[in-house]
Amino acid sequence: MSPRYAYYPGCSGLGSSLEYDTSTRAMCESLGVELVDIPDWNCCGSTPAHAVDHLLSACLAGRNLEIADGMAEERKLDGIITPCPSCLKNLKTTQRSLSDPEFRRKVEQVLGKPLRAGLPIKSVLQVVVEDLGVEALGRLVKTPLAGMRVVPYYGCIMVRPPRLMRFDDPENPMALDNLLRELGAEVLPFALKTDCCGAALGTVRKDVVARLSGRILDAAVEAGADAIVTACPLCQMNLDMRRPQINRANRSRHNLPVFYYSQLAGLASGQGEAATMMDKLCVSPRLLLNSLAQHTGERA
Amino acid sequence: MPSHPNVIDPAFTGEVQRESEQNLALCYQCGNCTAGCPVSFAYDYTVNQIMRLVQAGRKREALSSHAIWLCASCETCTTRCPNDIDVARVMDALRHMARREDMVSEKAVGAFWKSFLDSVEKHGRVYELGLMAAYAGRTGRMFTDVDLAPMALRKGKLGLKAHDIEKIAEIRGIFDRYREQQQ
Amino acid sequence: MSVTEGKELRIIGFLCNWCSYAGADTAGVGRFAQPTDLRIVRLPCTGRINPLFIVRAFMNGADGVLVSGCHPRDCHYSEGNFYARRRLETLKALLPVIGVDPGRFEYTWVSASEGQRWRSVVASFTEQVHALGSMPRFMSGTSLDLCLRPAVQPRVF
Amino acid sequence: MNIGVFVCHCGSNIAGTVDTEAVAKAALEYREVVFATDAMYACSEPGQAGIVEAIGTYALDGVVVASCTPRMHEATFRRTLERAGLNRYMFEMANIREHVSWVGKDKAANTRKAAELVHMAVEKLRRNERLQAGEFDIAKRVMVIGGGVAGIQAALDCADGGLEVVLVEREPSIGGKMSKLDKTFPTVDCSSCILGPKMVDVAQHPNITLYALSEVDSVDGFVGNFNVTVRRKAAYVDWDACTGCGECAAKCPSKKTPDRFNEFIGLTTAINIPFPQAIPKKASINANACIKLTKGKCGACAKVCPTGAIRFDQKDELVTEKVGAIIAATGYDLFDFTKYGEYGGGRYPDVITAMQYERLLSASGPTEGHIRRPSDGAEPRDIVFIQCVGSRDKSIGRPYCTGFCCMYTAKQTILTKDHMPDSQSYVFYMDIRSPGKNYDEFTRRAMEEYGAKYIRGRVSAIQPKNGRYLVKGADTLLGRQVEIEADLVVLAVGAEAARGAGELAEKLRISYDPYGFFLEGHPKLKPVETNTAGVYLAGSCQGPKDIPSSVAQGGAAAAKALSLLSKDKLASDPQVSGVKLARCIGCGKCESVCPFGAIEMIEFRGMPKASIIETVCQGCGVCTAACPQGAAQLRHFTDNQILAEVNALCL
Amino acid sequence: MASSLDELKTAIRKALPGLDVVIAWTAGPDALSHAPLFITEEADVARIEWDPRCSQNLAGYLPGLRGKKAGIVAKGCDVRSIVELLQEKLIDREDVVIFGLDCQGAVDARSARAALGSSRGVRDVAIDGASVCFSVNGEPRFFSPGEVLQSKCFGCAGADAGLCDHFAGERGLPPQFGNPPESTLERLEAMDMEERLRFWETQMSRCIRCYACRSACPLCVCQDHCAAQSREPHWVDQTDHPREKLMFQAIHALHTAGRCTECGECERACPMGLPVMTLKRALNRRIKDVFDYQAGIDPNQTPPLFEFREVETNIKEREW
Repeated sequence: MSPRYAYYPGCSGLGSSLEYDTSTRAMCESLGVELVDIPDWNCCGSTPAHAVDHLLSACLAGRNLEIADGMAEERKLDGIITPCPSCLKNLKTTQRSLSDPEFRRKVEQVLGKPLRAGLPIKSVLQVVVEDLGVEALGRLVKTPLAGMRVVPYYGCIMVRPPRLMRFDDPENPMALDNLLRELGAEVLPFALKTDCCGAALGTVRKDVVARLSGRILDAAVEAGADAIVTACPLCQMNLDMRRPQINRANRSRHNLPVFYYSQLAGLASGQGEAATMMDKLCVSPRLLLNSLAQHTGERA
Repeated sequence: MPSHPNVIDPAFTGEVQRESEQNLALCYQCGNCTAGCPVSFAYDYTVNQIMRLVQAGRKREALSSHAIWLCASCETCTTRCPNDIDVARVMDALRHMARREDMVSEKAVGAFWKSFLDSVEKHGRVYELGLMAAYAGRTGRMFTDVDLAPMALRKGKLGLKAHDIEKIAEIRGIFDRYREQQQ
Repeated sequence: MSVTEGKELRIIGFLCNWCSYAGADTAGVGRFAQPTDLRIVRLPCTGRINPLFIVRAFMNGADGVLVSGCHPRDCHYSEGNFYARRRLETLKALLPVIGVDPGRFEYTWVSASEGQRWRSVVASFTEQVHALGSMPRFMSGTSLDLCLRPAVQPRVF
Repeated sequence: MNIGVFVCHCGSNIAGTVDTEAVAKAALEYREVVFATDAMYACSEPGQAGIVEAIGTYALDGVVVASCTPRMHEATFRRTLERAGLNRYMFEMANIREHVSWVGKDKAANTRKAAELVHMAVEKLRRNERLQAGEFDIAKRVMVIGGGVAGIQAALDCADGGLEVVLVEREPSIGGKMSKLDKTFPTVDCSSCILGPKMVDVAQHPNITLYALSEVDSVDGFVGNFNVTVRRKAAYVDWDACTGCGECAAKCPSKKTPDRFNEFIGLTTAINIPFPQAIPKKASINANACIKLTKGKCGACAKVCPTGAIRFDQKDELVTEKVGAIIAATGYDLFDFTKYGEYGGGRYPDVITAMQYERLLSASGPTEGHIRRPSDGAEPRDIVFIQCVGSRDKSIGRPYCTGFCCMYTAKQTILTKDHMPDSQSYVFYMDIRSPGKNYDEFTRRAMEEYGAKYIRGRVSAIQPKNGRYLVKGADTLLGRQVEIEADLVVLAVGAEAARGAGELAEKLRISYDPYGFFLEGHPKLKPVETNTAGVYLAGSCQGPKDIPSSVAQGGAAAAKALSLLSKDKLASDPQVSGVKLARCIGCGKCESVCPFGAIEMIEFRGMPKASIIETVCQGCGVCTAACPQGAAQLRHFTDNQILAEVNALCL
Repeated sequence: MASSLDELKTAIRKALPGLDVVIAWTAGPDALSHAPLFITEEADVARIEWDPRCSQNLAGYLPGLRGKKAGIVAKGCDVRSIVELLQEKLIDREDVVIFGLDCQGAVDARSARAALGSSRGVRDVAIDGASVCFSVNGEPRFFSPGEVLQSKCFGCAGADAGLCDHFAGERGLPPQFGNPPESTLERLEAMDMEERLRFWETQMSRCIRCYACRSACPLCVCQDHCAAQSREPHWVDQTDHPREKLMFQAIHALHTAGRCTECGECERACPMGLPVMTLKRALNRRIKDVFDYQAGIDPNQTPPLFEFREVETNIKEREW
């Protein structure tokens, strides 16, 4: 039976990372993973909520868990998945804190409902890599990304803290590396794969993001990459949409594109640029995609 | 750095321990948290100094520090602490306490987060354009990220209308009951 | 301590020499106050304990029996407490059938350094036995008491 | 039986909360008690004299002392009884201090309890037997397991003292960790120059039998009479014939064999002599690398060997040695730093361990003493040393301080400067631990004279950058982050228990701590003994140690073994089990539960019976509790003695 | 059962030349309970009886015959006792020939006598489905199994462990009789602690210390070295006191813990009809729960009190 998960898109999937959400859904469909959107889901609270108060954070995340619980049996769900690491961390933290009965009582009081929160919670990436195996994705590849030199950028919290996330090596994760290699890309060693991009400080402290994201871009270029590939909406936004701010602050001229891995998965399996919403990227991947097409053409 | 009187509040350490559920006595000041912190360059106190302030019961300095608001919650410190202290969680706890004690030093960060949560309360989800407007209004930083707006709008990355959830009353109920419980 | 007030009950402790007897010594050295009901019999190992000693104690009118030895894997003789655990676990099925409340018998592990733990074991077990009160005695026959008691009962107090 | 009871005041320790006079008076009422008194300090000279006198005056056959715990003074009072001509086992103690006066506050209740404990002791004493210790023959030989510097010292001292010594070493040569070091702190003298002569002494000593490339397979027996089976692993070379000429290694075509002795930073041949000063200086074949043994072809070594010593069909051989004492000196292993993902987890070629660096420094090492980066052979200029890698780190299960890394790191910075005057060393440390003669002065010299830059803080990550390494650390004294670009990073890896330490401990029946280090008999007073009689510890197997401490402990363990084996016979503890043959039905239940294999089934007048091997029995009493007929009885703790105690307390 | 008996006799006749003795049942003085028969010559074979009155477990005779070649007729439950004797090496497998039988249930003589009023005139007993039929002076009298059969026949597993050298009748599951009558253990469980003590006080005051329970027990291997009568060690006093008698029952129960197969010989043999198997039953229940062990199943197993696991998964130790 094909796996079926409750799907939590996260707020950014409606706006700033529409292309991530769309390409993730397409990837899951082609892999035979059925996604059931959590009906009427709400914001998990993200960094602001847990930074302000654990209880509020747990209540906002908890409402979504409660809705998923409610339909778990009927829809025979294998768990809850989300593409966004920040949402993932909030949902998982909430699930963990609920094991304290005292805290759970408080949360249930605020929610006005009892909570089970028993479904496993994973990232889409984890399901693809661990449960299905990257080979499953490899079997879908029609036009390998041959000649594309990429560095995988995981961000901080896809694998951290390890005791909460329980996914891959916290210092040297390989999930994206293996996945991209399966798509035919040349994956370069990247020392900064889990370094921080500045996260939510973008709006309020552009200097922080400019410096941290700048370092990541520097390192990627130095590694000889044509592109950065990420799995986090916030990382992608900082590296991509904020590129002018970064370049201005650092007097740099970086122009390498930043893809979501799901976009590249779609591209390699022949979904085309429109379907994978390549046009949504702020730093244009045009040149790279052209040369890729040329490369493929030559081989054909 | 603002100067503080050398006031020590012995109860403070215990309060942070309770709030964060971490044993601060485990910290032996090796500095690994500082060494790995990506935002350290912008801090007024390094992470290990924050830990030390808590160990030493220096409440005012810890809670009014800028560092706790600039922490990006990247979990590097937590991951590498040789004593298994969840340092990021301690930073979280300090922010909670600073907010309650009205000692938020990075007003802009506080304001951004307030705007974010207001947006969640109002719509159930984050309405990015509304959030930016509210934040700008609250801080008077009218030109924050205004340079990005044309690009974001062109790419359809900034929704022009809010995606309110259906049962928004439930969210407002959560916020109401949460505030009740806080009092 | 509430249990020391009022009537003492008769509690027998069977302790191994290497861990728990030493742990009780440690509690003494630390002056950790305990109820006075317990009398300790020193044995080389909990593996020496024939469960019938405990039955005998209850037949004789003990109100509680406590066994304590080295923590599993820490036995001075390496395996004694593993056998003891099985024997005593089996004994637990026998006692309630003959009318000894399960709360009157416990076994536990206390190491030589765990003086505090010993104190709390003694305190909570004594309290538990006091909650059950005196062990009911056999009514018929008194001849045995006469023949096993010391010739003269000490009555100096 | 005439029993005397002595109730001790222990100053006010007992008398403060127990009416000792009343206890003595009560004791007079107990059966067979003919004398009872209280005494200020029973264990003092006059106290003991009083006991001796009373034994004479009242013709006492047995004595009860009510005082402190028997774990304190049982042995004292037993000697007192012997002085008065009584058997030492005709003695019982009532513990009215630790178990009564120190833990109870109610004087009346305490006094009652003390009197009952005395009653219990009297009832037990009435059933005590006059036990006599036996004697047994012993083997005047000692086995030393592990040929590092501690084991070498122990072996030489025992051999000089006249004992026959069997020295067992797992590796092809003795010498241990010390033989891999270039120089030693704080004198910076050449390690192999001071260790070499001792190794030669081992080879030449008439009293020492050396089994290299050998491991302990099994141990049985007991103090004075251990039987140790040693597995002599196949070297594929007949060592009686091998002259150590090295022709074989020169001709071996398998030249890319990982070099264990050089910590895998160099290459060697499949057949080799690990290092020039090796003892025994014999060749052995690495079976995983040998072309003949893996693929069946080659045999070049056999062709050139002038004495025809090569034996491709050699098998492991088991030899059994009877020894009276065993000294465990199995040393330590180095922490596997690949657990630290943030330091590259072993992926970065120029992030190496301190022991690997030691081999780079050594003139007999793979670079002949020139410091070269393993990746490209270039001479490094900026070298970062990171301390406490696998030490003082709870998160990876190594909370202890290894203790000698601070010193060897200081030494290595000094040697680095000596080798490369233009180099710069940086040391990230948490605390500098240098207690010891001339130790702190030495670390100061590293900074003051050799210019090592010490930075107080841990390193969070190492990242490759432009062919070098970006070391991201903190300077906690400054409250700043520090980033250093290094050519080479040396990790001061901590010590952990030698691999297989736990298994060896099980064979030797000694305890070990959660990290695998062997437990000493007492942390203060029995630092080289174990809780198993006749087994002693030397060196880092008991906990990480530097060289002088290891040598001192090797000598100490040797002294213990010499003292034990200086007698011709040993006395056996009579508090062991015995089987009444008339009651035994030969069901074998006791045999099946005995943890020590101390019970054998014999045939007696055609019937099966159990029989105790008294020298093996440790006196736990598991058999006594298993025997349904009560035929097996643990002496001094018989069923009747314990029943008497129970009856005294409950009836 | 008649055809089984013929099969059995044929098998015994065939095996007898190679054996010193065969133990079977024959009609005895009690019309409700057959007595043991020691067959040494072929003429004895004709006297063998096989019907529900063959209640006695004959396995207890085997250790005494050690060294001889012995045959034994055994019901399924009796085989479990033989398994225990083998396990404890009290008999040698190669010296014992086991003749198994297809038992349909065995009469509890005491209850049957009570149900019938008297054992006089009982000629035959047969079990037919759900009822037990006694032919008394030619008249059939029917009883339910719960009234007249041994309690162990309820839930009988009929196990022969594949151990029988010969088997007469059909192998397979014995009849299932539904719920057994209430046991003493269940009655005790309904009482409070003091009532339980008083129960034993009353019961034990009737004990005459004849030790028939011990003599009948196939696993009481100590026999004349029994701790009950020894003074070294002195576990039990000779005083006529219920406490001492109960102490002996505790000794018997703990000595057979993990070995007792609940064959019921102790209760069958007790002249006073005391429920002396109750303690053993309680221990067995615990041993099954905690150590997942049942006695009399596999001759190669070790009884649970003579081995251990470092981690005992079913033992929940108390936290202090």
